[in-house]
Amino acid sequence: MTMVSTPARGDAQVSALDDDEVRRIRNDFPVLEQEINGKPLVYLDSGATSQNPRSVLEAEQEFYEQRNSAVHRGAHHLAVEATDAFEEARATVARFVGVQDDELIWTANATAGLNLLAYSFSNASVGRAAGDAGRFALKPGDEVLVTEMEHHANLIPWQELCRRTGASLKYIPLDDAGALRLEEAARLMTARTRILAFTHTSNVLGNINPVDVLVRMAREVGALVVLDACQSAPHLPLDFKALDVDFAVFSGHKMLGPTGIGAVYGRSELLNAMPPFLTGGSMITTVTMEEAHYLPAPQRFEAGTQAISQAVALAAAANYLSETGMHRIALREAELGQRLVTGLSAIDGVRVLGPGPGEERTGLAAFDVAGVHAHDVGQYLDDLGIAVRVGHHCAQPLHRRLGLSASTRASTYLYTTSEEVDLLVEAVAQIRPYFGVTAAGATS
Amino acid sequence: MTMVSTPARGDAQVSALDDDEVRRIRNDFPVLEQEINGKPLVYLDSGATSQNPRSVLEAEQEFYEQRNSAVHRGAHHLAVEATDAFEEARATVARFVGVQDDELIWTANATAGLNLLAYSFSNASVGRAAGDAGRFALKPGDEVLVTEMEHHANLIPWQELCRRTGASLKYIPLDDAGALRLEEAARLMTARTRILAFTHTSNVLGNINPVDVLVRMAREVGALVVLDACQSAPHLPLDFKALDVDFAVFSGHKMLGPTGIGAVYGRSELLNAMPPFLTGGSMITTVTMEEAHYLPAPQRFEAGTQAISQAVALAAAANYLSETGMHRIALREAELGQRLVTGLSAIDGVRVLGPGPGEERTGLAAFDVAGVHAHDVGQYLDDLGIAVRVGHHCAQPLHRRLGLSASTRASTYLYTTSEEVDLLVEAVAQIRPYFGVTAAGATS
Amino acid sequence: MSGLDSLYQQLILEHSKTRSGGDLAKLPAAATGTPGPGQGGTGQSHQLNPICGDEITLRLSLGTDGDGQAVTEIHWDGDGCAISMASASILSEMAPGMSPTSLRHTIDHFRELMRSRGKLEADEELLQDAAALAGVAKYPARVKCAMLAWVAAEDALRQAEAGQGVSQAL
Amino acid sequence: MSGLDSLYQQLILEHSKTRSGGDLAKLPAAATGTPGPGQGGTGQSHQLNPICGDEITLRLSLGTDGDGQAVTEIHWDGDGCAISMASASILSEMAPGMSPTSLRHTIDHFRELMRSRGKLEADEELLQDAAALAGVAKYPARVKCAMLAWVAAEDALRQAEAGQGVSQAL
Ligand SMILES: Cc1ncc(COP(=O)(O)O)c(C=O)c1O
Ligand SMILES: Cc1ncc(COP(=O)(O)O)c(C=O)c1O
Ligand code: FES
Ligand code: FES
Repeated sequence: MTMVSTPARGDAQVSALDDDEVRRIRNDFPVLEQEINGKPLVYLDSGATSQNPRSVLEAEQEFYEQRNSAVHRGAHHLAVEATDAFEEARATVARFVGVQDDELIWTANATAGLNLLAYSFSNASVGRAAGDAGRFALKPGDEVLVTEMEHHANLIPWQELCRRTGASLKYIPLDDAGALRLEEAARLMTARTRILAFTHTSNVLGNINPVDVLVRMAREVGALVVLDACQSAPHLPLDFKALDVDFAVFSGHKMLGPTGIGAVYGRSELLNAMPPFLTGGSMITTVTMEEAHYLPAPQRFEAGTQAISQAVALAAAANYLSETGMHRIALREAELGQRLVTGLSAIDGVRVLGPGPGEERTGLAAFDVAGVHAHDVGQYLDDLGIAVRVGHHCAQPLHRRLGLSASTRASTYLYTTSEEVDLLVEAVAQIRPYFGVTAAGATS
Repeated sequence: MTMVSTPARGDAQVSALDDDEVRRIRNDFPVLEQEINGKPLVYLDSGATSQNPRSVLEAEQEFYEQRNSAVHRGAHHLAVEATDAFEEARATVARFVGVQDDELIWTANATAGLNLLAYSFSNASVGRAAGDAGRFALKPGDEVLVTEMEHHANLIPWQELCRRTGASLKYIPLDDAGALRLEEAARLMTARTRILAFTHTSNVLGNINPVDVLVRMAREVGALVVLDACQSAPHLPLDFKALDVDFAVFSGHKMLGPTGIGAVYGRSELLNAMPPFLTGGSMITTVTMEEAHYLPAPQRFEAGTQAISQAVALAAAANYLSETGMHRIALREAELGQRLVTGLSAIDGVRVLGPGPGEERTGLAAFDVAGVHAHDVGQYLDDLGIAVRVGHHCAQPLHRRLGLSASTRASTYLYTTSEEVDLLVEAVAQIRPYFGVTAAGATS
Repeated sequence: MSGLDSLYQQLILEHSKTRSGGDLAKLPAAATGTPGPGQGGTGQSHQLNPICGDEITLRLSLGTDGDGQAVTEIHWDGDGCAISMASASILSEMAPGMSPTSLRHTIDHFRELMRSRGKLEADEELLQDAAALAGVAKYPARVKCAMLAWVAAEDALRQAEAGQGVSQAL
Repeated sequence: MSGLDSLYQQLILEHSKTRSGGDLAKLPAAATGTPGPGQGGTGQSHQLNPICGDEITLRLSLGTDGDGQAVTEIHWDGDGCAISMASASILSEMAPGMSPTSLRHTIDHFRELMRSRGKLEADEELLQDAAALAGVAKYPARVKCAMLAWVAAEDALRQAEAGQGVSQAL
């Protein structure tokens, strides 16, 4: 399960990207050439949104200039070309995450994907489904299980689903270090558990959750498993089939793609039994004024004109990542993650959330600077051209659990240099002195 | 109410765009330079999706190369610039349709916008709303009123809403020419009518519905009015406040913008009383494991990372349209619409749907060629480089009402030349001979 | 021959109008709905082209001739474009007399040809008049049109065999 | 002075730590919740900064001095960044003694200044120590931080006046 130890499929000897390669990679990313306050941009906010290589921007541009058209409807040349490009994009991205073409549904982002699932189950719960969709229906007594580390996107849709259906929301609590309490997970997983939704890697802790253990528990009680792969799809080699989850979601803008596109993976037999979510054009067979009949997946879930050029660009992003090698990227980011946690933890008054030095983590580290508010930390860093994220990172319950209301997060990607990580660490070391804080919380 | 007679705000003397101007405009659209089968592309499918001027493609590109970042969350420079660009885009598009900034919600497309409304009402119906959101709740006995000419996007979401809530769906029928039977509308509008949803201009008939008359009827019975402005926002000068509708939706890709973006307009006091639809990050104030509290509109309805670059590009599209002049575009397209209907109706065996020659219509004409299936018509035209749409255009009930299962649709935009319309008309005149059909339906 | 003329060959245009077999009433269903095992050698299938909404209902009957099983008749009802009508008409003319195995073989080849985007050559001996539909392969949006009747026939054949208690493996 | 140093002036960093008025318990609420008309001259307001989730609860009391109404005390509770804490602290020191009209006038100017993106000059006489916050205007993402206490004070003032039966128009 652990990432660093997973050998690449068919290639046991992969090595991490090295600094020279990263420097070459950076040439593909126009935005990284920028200066902020006369200092080179140090972009350490890829966990929020990643930057785009030229090939992605060109793919989108090329689409608009040469084959822009609605898809799946037209007999004319442009429509045929646009449809081909759109469906090839689906195949590329499906392959990237190890699933079949017809198991990948385009959405606006990961959030929309999680809502798609929650609303489809909700619709099943009020009988809006043919056949055996009853298996998706929730009722009082049923439970949805999440974790205390979820992003709001993988929490609130389930809260609302439970409100609508009368089911109860339960959560796997965290220990003081922010790890899932698996013994509690085992206790919480019962015959009442209908859905288990959890994140692959936390966008705050940078940990990697034990998918295999959780899936096994869920299978034992017959619960459906939803994986939030928002933070893993961009950074780890993924194979949803091998992970054996029922559903997974991710967003394009975090994996070198454009905004406005994301995807849901769902096992084919599940998707085709679920009632639709968004309804409208291009997802029906026949419509009368009284009722509509729906196409199979993926069309069933793709109402209206899709984010066509964005799908095409996301496929270009997936190709860029595949060509660079997801294993090599993951190894590289694991190194950067260690460099981050080691450097930051050594600073007086700085507490890194999640796994400590030497423990498995992705290239992401959120931290607290004692006596200095995260927004002031971020402001200080921004002045040096270092872009980080501050706040609760859409994970308020997690921060509350760790006794914080906000943190500062640095996150890397395949274009991050070791020097950038060092620049961050050096800058963070100056922050408490700058704000006149010496001992934890005290004033100089 | 009629378009052609509406003077531009503060400019009573507007004239239609002329052929020379259109030729200059075409230079801004790279895709129009293409050849199909060695013949210049004649793109008459703008009703499905429009093409993009260079300024729109550049706005998007510039965003990715210079300020790509997540919005509303970050203290760093890129985040501030991205947020500014995103909110300025909202202000620009809001102004374009005559509404306040905080009354415009970004969605993935118009379909998602209509679903947003239907699901928010649905959520209100199961008590997911604070305060006086009860006014949006539907129950058995309540009615939703649509028309028989709606696009599936403005029909199925209401069907499903009614199924979920027990309300009934009614529709204003059409006469044999495809016009709304207003006397029936008056009869159907009763105290039970909670929502009236109708299209401003039909994507098949090219007519313009009498918004003022319908709004007046709805106001008398206290129904909320939802306007499908998908086909009007790109082609007519719009002011939703002046039209006095409660909600309206449109799509970016039909108005020179990119795919993946659309918008919902809603009166501020309504939006802020409605329960959310999609839930997740960036739309909350506080979240615990048990419950979430939501921000006011527009954020309340914008969960997760938004289609930021697409919003920026759509604003560039709105600027392009405003600079060209929506009144001048509308007048131009009215002329092209007349040229289409006049030319096509004169061909033996060709029946144009909707308003006849001399009657008000937009630059769109769907027609039936007796004895030749619409897909064969489209294929014939495509061979000549003429791109039209064939099929039911996501309006099956309308086609059924007119005794057809499919039609061929030609639709214009600001870049369409008169010659292109003439080329289409000439080509259509050749179709029945080519397929060996002479008298209506008979074989030569 | 221009692209269009190779798509709409004279033979196709003619078939699209004569519509051989387009007289469903002539072959009554063995029973309403799907015939059960042992009920007789007729199968029926209804297929929809989701791109355009066109539909076809096709019935196929099996009988025995000297060498064993053979298709006796195909009749259908439906409306669609010239390609789909011609394709149904051609199939209705050529299928009678074929053994289930050879019909299936022909359908498989036709499907491969259609999906080849023009890269495969038609086996003219096998396809007979249907080889005239080869041009469709270059128009991906129209492949479903050409396939509609063939998919229906494949399905109806399965039903007919099931109706006779003949398992598909035979 | 670098951009950063003009944002975090020494005065601001000091206020962010001393937090004058950051002792809400000292001024009891007139009643639980909003005081009703005639109940006394104390108003309370709770404000949230949606960008960061930081909150402030601020109480303001009104009294009469020789010339008429004047703010007597401001106390608050809350946590936030240096900007928001300094801003609350400065406001708590400068507001007492001000008439409702002049406090409102000061708040209006401060708001305009903050929203000016650096294009307005601070009226140093009016703003006193708060003029040190002028640098915030160049950081749109931080304007809400600086405004938080001021919006709360504006609201609390309204409540205090309502509590005294004094209409806002006075
Ligand atoms: C009248 C009308 N309504 C709704 C839609 C749906 O728009 P979209 O597919 O962009 O969601 C369309 C376009 O297809 C339309 O023409
Ligand atoms: C773990 C996790 N889940 C979900 C999301 C939501 O993604 P999006 O905002 O693209 O919908 C994010 C990103 O913010 C995330 O990090
Ligand atoms: S277009 Fe419908 S079958 Fe060919
Ligand atoms: S960051 Fe929260 S108030 Fe400043």
